[in-house]
Amino acid sequence: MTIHVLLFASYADAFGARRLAVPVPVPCRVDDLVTALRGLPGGHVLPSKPLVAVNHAWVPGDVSITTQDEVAVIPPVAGG
Amino acid sequence: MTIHVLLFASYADAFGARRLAVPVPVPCRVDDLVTALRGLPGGHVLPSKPLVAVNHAWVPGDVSITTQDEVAVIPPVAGG
Amino acid sequence: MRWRSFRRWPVAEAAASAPSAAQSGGWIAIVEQPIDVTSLIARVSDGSVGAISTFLGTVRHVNDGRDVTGIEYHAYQPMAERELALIADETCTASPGLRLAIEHRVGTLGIGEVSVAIAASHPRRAPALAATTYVIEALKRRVPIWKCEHYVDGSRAWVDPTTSVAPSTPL
Amino acid sequence: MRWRSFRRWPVAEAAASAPSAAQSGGWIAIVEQPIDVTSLIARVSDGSVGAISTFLGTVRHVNDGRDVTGIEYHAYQPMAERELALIADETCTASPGLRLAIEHRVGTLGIGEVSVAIAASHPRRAPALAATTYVIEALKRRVPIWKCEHYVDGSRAWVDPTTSVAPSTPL
Repeated sequence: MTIHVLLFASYADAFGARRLAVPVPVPCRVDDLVTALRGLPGGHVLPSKPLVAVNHAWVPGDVSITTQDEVAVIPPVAGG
Repeated sequence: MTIHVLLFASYADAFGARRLAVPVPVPCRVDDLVTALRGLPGGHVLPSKPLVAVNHAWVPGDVSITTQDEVAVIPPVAGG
Repeated sequence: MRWRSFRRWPVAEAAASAPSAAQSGGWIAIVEQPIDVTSLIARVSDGSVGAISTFLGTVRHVNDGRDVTGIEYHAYQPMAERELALIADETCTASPGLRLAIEHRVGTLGIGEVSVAIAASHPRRAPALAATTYVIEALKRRVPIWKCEHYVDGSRAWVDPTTSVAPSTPL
Repeated sequence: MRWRSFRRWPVAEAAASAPSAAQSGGWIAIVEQPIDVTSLIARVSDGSVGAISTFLGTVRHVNDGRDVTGIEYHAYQPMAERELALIADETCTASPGLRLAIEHRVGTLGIGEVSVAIAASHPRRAPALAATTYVIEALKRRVPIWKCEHYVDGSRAWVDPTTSVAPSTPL
């Protein structure tokens, strides 16, 4: 299946996109998505455990995701 | 000699004055002034060790004072 | 101005016996226009309040030794609002009677402009003072906002606090 | 408005290597007119500042369970200014780069009015946040200012913090 991933800031710059269609296995956990993303051009910028949010909430790597979820891979935050 | 003492807030109300001429022995320490003040009408409001400032600085009871000094006997502060 | 009303938090616990007992609650927003600190303070003010603490983050002309001309702030807006609301909820729950207003600006800001403003009020000063510190620390850790610094030499860079030079913090 | 310029504190130590190094300093005043918080913040703001913390004390409509209509603030003005300057000096000395502005109002204030305002700025947030807490605690302990509360029933009383009901301070 395909997960549409939101990207921001340095990650959006590295991948050249703010939204990316990523082919993933079914079922898919957050860690599987990150692995798939790392294989794409720009994927080298991702740390071993990048921050991920599903439906606007921080999630750990073992959470399952579907095409219905809003998934974002998030660079180190720097608000304030 | 006579020390002119500045009074404020509840002490001014108790002594009925914002400035009071107080007869004191010579030499005079802060504690001597407080003892003299306690003997005047309203003097019952003073605690055993009231706050005293000489020339705008907090001082302990054993400091000597003269008629040249600006002496204030100060009720509990409540700024803010 | 494009203020966005996000939510009013429920009262953290039943009002105390006095009819004047303060209620917890707050306001959060991600905004594009300059933050009006006076308005933010007004949001947490009323006759039950004895203390108001505020914190403002402002754009500095130098960071980690490089001369900055401005900062571009970006947010993952719906999640940033959700995280701000969660932080506000936590803070108000921990401190009944607290009122909070938090705004974070996005877009390009010049030197000296306010990027984030937090106002906290309470009948007593200790909870108001503690709240601004709690909120700014949590915001910096958890809210998905990024900043891209623009430098005098024309270059730009995304700020990564996980790799920045550690600041010295006296006092 | 009858602002009174009291003093500018000397730079606490030689400027660091960067030409943009912030300088410590401040402003204190006892004022009779309403305190303008925006102006106070402006006094500690410039391009070297990254964080501004403020504290406002405001008049509550209830204190120790009694309904208040207003508060009369009195100061022993020359000494109050001296103590405020000493507190500011101590705070800036402990925290190089800190800038402080402190105003305390005197006269009769209505419910919700600001009695004291403290603004502290620093390149980094921790010293700015610590400074407002330090200053308000020191001010309440050391500055010769008194308040007389006026109650709904027409009576009035001088507030004595040494005998007041201890406040509960959650968080």
